[in-house]
Amino acid sequence: MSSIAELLWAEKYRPRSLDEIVNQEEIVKRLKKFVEEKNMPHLLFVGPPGTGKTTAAHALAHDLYGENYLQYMLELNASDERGIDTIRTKVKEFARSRTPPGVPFKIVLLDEADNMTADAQQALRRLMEMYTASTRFILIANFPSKIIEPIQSRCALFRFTPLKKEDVIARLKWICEQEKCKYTEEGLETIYEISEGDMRRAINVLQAAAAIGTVTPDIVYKVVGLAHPREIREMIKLALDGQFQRARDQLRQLMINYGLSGVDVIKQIHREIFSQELKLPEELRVMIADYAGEIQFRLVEGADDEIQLSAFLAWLTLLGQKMRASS
Amino acid sequence: MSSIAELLWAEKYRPRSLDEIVNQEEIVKRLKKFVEEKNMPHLLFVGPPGTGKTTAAHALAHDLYGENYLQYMLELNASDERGIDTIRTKVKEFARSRTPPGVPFKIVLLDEADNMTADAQQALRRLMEMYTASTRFILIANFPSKIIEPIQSRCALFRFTPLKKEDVIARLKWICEQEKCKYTEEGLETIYEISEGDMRRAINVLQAAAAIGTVTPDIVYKVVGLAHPREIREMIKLALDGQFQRARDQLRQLMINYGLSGVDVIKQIHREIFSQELKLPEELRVMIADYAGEIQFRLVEGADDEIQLSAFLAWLTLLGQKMRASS
Amino acid sequence: MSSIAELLWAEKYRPRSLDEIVNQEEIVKRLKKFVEEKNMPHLLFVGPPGTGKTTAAHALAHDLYGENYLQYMLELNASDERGIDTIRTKVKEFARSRTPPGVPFKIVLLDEADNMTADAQQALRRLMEMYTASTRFILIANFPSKIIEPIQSRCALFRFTPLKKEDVIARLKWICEQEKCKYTEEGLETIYEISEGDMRRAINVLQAAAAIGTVTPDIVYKVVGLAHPREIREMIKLALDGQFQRARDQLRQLMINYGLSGVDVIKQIHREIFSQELKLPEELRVMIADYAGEIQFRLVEGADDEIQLSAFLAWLTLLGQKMRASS
Amino acid sequence: MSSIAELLWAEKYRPRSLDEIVNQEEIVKRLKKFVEEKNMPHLLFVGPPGTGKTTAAHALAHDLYGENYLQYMLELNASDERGIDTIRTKVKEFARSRTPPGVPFKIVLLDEADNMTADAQQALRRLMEMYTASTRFILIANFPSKIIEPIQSRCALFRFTPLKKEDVIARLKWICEQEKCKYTEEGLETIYEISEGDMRRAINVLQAAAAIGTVTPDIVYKVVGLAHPREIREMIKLALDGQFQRARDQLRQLMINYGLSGVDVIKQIHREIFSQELKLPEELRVMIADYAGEIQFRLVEGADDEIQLSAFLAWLTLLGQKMRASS
Amino acid sequence: MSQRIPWVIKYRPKRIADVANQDQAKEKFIPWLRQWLQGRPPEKKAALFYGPAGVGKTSLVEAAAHEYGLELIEMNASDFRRKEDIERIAKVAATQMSLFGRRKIILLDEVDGISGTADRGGLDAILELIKITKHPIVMTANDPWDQKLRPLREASLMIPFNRLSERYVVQVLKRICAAERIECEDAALKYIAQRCEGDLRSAINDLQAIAEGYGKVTLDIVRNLVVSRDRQYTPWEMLRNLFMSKYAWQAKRAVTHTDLDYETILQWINENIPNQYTDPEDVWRAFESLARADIYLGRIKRTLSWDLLSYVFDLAGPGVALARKKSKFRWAKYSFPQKIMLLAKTKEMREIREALADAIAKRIHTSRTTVKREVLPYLMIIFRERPDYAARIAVGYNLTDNMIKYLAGPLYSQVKEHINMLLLRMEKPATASTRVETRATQPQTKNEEAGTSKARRATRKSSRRRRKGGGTQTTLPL
Repeated sequence: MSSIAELLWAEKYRPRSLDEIVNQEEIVKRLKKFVEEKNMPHLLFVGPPGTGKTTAAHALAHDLYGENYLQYMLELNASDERGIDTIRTKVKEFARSRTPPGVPFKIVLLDEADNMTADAQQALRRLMEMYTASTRFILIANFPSKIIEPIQSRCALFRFTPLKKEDVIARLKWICEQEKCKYTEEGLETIYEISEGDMRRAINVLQAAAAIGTVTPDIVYKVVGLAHPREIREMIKLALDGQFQRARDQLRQLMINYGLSGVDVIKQIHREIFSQELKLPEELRVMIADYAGEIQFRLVEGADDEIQLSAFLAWLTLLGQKMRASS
Repeated sequence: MSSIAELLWAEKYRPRSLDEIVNQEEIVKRLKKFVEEKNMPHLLFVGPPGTGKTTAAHALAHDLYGENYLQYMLELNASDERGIDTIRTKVKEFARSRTPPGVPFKIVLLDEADNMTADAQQALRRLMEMYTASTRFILIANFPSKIIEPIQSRCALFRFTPLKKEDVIARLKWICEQEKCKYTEEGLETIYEISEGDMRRAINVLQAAAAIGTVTPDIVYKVVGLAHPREIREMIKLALDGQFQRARDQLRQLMINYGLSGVDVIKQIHREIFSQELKLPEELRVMIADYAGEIQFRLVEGADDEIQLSAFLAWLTLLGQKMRASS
Repeated sequence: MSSIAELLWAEKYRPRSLDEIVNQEEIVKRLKKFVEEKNMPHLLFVGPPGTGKTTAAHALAHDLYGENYLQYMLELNASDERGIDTIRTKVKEFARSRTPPGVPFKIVLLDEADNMTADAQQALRRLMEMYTASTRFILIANFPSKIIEPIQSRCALFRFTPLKKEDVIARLKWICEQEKCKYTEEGLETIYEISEGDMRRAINVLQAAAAIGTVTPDIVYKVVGLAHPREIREMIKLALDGQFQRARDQLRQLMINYGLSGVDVIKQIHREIFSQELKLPEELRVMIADYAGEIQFRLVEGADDEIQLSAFLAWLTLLGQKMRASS
Repeated sequence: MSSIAELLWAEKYRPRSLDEIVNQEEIVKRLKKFVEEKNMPHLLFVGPPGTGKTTAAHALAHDLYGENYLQYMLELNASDERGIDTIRTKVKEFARSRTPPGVPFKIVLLDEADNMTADAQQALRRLMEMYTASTRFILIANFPSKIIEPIQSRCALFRFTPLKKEDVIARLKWICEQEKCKYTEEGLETIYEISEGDMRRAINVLQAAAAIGTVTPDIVYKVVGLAHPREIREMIKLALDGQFQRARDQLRQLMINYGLSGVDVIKQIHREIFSQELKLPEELRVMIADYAGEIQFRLVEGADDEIQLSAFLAWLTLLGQKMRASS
Repeated sequence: MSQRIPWVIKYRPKRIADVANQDQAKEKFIPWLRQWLQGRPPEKKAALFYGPAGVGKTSLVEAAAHEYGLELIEMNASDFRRKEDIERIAKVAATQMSLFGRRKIILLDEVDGISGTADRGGLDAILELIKITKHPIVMTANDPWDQKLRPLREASLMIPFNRLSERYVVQVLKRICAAERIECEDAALKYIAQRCEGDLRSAINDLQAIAEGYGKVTLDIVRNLVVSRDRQYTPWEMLRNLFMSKYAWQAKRAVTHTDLDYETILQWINENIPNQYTDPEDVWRAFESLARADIYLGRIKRTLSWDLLSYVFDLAGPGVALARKKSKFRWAKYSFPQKIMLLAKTKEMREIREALADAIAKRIHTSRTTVKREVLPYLMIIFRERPDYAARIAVGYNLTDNMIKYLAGPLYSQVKEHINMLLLRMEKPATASTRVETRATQPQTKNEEAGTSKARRATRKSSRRRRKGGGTQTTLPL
């Protein structure tokens, strides 16, 4: 591997063989069976980003063909290759190339298969059938429902689930030890929360944070360009307490200091509403969640960030008033 | 037909002749008249996707010309180039070519004709008239209003509607008998519901489910990668009962375990709202459906899955509160 | 520089070297380090418009390569160039050109990088890796959250914050002295407020105002085509006082005289509700902010300007009535 | 004066050359420069309706190319053309036609450019660049802020201001003298007030009034009253009286017979509810205006104007009932 | 398969006399053609036939060719009409007939369908062709007012064609039925004629489709085919089931188990909510729900997300059905959607309005929408208050009879009288004022018909005709 791999921890600490994969045990067990038998059906890997789908595919190929496995694997990225025609040409050519010693097939790895149109998927299905003698396809997708039935029914399905908190944190700790960097427990937990079970993202954030100093929550939020949750909560509280203008000032500060877009702010607000740090009657959380959906939609449709977020805070203020009035 | 047809039931059991089409009776009746008379005007088939428009066109041609009907039919679909140039060259050439003896006319089948430019439609309109002695056109469209007036007035209009439940189920049963596979009534009904009146999709699901075992609802949901309706209903009930946070946890579980996208979830919710398993005042069902539609639209426009679904559950919770308050 | 530079003050007084940049001290310090070391990583400049991102990039290149720095810098605008393919071709070509003496790399400046799709950014990332030996990328974006993780983690991040009031005004005063134009303090303050920390915009407005005469608030509002805040406040007051018809006449006047669109008016209203010049109970401000959000959304979705603003004024009138009734 | 053929005065007295334009002196002066130099940039004319934007564009072309200028000018109206594709085709074709002798470019006049979506404007901008060698664009818009920034920055901006009262009245008087028609001062003033600075409207009203008799306020009001369908007021009254079906018949009259669009109807409703002809409690007027805003927004989203307006009438009917019940 | 010839072709007019209902067009066309045949090519070497589809434009040319024994050279929208294609025709056109060859007539059909991109250079080539031709050229167009056709209009004798009357269409259909020995009901033919709105071709196509499908033409069959067919529930049944529903699923079944399409379903419900519900609150609730359904339909159209279709049904079905809270259920009499009927009935009027708006928009340089909103109402006042003055404007804008009818309403005949008087005065030499003449030389206001000398001749003819009381169309010079 080149020096880039050295630079990027996500690359450097990516598992090379199935043995090195520390979670998704069930899946790994099934994949190892294929290595043993030197045979396998077409595979469909589904699951959210960063759950190790591509890694598993590479590790499988590595274990089947050895270090130089890349010569027996054709990696295609659906969003790279424009249209099924390119795919067809490449697969045709690849299928003609020589087969690996000892294993009767080569592998075509198709990333982001759910980004293909239904028509292209139909064509793909035909390709899979045509070259089934000499190749196996591994399709990777986020949402299985976007893969057409006929392909699903031709593939063995593997569902990758988001990594568990302890797994992510254990892995981060291990990397910290390798790289000799300092961290606090809360720092790693914050990374886990932000990365939402996406291991690659978690490692990227860790690396960026470690570059600055000890990995603490503050550093982590700074690195990813998010407001500190505390500040978000303060803003919400100010509004609920009737301090609309101050809440609005806080909002402006956040948007300016962190370079947050309107959608970023709404997402962070959404996350905080459900945090236990924010003392709120359950009912209020619910009402806020409802309205946050409305505002987020308006922003997606192109409405003005400041006006819409002001409206949101204004609404919070009104809500706070009613609440006090009724109690 | 090749072995693929044998493998894919949707292909194997695609109606070849008008007699095999089990629904759209009125349409079939009129089309059969044309076969009898060996004459027909130009035809315009309109209706939503998956209602058998293309199948009917092929079956009609089959009945007119027999097994090898494809040599008397020119088929152009949306993925083919259909600008004004093609119309003037390819279509014209075909229309001008000699009609074999005994064949009253040839057929030009244009799929998704409503996507053609106005220019191309103008050119088409003249061809329809000039070669009307030797050629008939079948145009297929989703929106008739996008077909220019002069063409509409030259065609007999056929409106295809989504397949009815009993028709779909009867067909599935018949296939099960042919293929000697076991099923329960509920299993087939589940297939109908999931496929939303799209026959091809229904047959694909049936085949995938039958490959696993008896076709039961559980198997069907598993095969298509959807949550079990029971779980969806539980989530709805939790929200209506005021247990917003638990409902949200359930939602996350569903999305993670089944790899459901936001639209998947909303569609499943929508299906359950009208189910009798869910005890709800009738009026509420409509209100929930309306809001679900709103949320689905927002998702289609690119809003965030989690925020929007949270908003939906929050709204349900508020609705439940009001309901309890008023009773 | 050509005559355009002379004509446009924003160009004429744009800092040429890092030394001339008077704010963003922290950033300038870090950039000067790069010049000293004659080396740097890829850079990502983020921040609102007019905070000097592009200027800083040019100044950096100037300090690295001298007066003729433009031959070693490729400037691209992500939203101009149609798609990643154009970018790829241009970068490829540029990377082949000769490197500057004494500095081991050339610079690719990519403006509005956050307008690129995620797919295009992925491709960009690969480009950055491929040509890392001979080029450095400076990416410019408004919102860091719209830049994909892998790019962020490959770049050193620089956050540009909106200029402080005193900095902007000091700069404007200095320019006024250079250009010998008259101004009042309030005039410059108005410019600052309108330009919202966007220096380029502030200078443009100053130039346009100075062309007419002494820079006073009245002149400034006229030049930028905004209504005078007083008129906006009058309209709001008329509506709240129950004088709906007169408020609407005022609205029409504003739209006709200043050529304000509905969104323009809503933005100005939004600004005024929080001004201390408008005596309003806090509660009212909040309610108006909430409703303004709704109306702005409708306008963004394409609703009719006049009808929507009339509805807004009607609502204000109702609000005023209720207020008087309750007090 | 001809005793046989007569034209609309708006056409008959439209200035043909820049010299004939009697107001907007500043603008005329700048435009004449272009004629002298036989060169010009792209132009953007903004201002309220009836301030002479289109007239100025024609006069400019006339002065550049002489009497037969229309062969060197392509006139398009964004709200009449069907999408940017039609515009593109027409411009392409036009750009290929021969250029005028002595002037190195032709003119594309695009009226109501602010009715185009942002996407269409982006495409337009590319067109402008593509054909900049042989053509110049004159864009006409009511609101400058609805024209996207990249287009604005490529055009010289001309702001047309509403005509002054004395200018309008002087012009009307002059026409009256030409046409030998009788008038009173108050009559002309009334026309000025009604036409809200829109010269074209003023002349239309004048012509209709003069056709009936001496132009007095009474006659003017009569004309304006006749021009606005009575059905609107009747419709509102019928609905409030509980006669929903008859109200809807009126609505259909308006939409089908008068060809009013949904937005037109809402606009007229707005005008009527605040007119003194309709006896309504003030509060009701305001409520109706508010709801009309809501309905208009739905028109933008919905498919069928009549259904949306029926909902409005149903609401009015309900309102009327409640009103009677409470009194 | 010669007996399979479509009736539109089989019953095509063979003689000029067979082209009925277009007397004025013939009155202009035949003398022009005769000039050609007598070896004196008229000043305008091309004629442009314009008018709605299916009223006999192409037929008249074919009939004339047949009657005078001319060889018909045709080019239409299905042909490429690039510069080089037109030039190919031009070669033929520029040569005199050989000694034995037949005389020719060139038909360029549907010139408004000439494509900007695919037929590059076509229009210029046609202009060139008109200059050099030695044979008559006839062009047809539905909409000749497109700006790009202006040069063609100026170079051509403009000949308008009228929409065919219902009575005439019925006559033709009857004749065909007799010839084909098809049993038919008068009411059925009338129904077909009504629906085709003056387009004879589509009427004949309909007739053939029905006759060949069913062997006879009765009102029942026609109605069934023309309105919606193929349904489990008729619209009436659909409404009954919908409004009787107690449960959401029943109502949903009602709207999904009919083969009306979604847009039509919404129209039926829209029409009948007030027939069914009596309490204003129920009516309002029902309409709110229907309005939501309509919004989903609008969203489907804009985003093509067919997934949303089922929400349309939810709100139009259960939403409307469950809106009833106060009204008692009753047996209501449902009616056919008036909007659909009204739209069909007023189609011609609306077309006239569009044409009028279009003509004026081009002259005062604004959009059709603005003209409809800002100009037509005032014109209408003038036409209904001052017929004499209106007549002069009608002359100034070359308004057709239909347009005048639209503007003047009950005062139509008065306006016409004044126009005739004006025309009489124009026959006297030197009355036309110079002012108007200058206007007329302006390119965009240029009279569609001809230069002034020609105009006068035509005027004389048209006024003579008018004195005889014939004709329904005025194409006025000046």
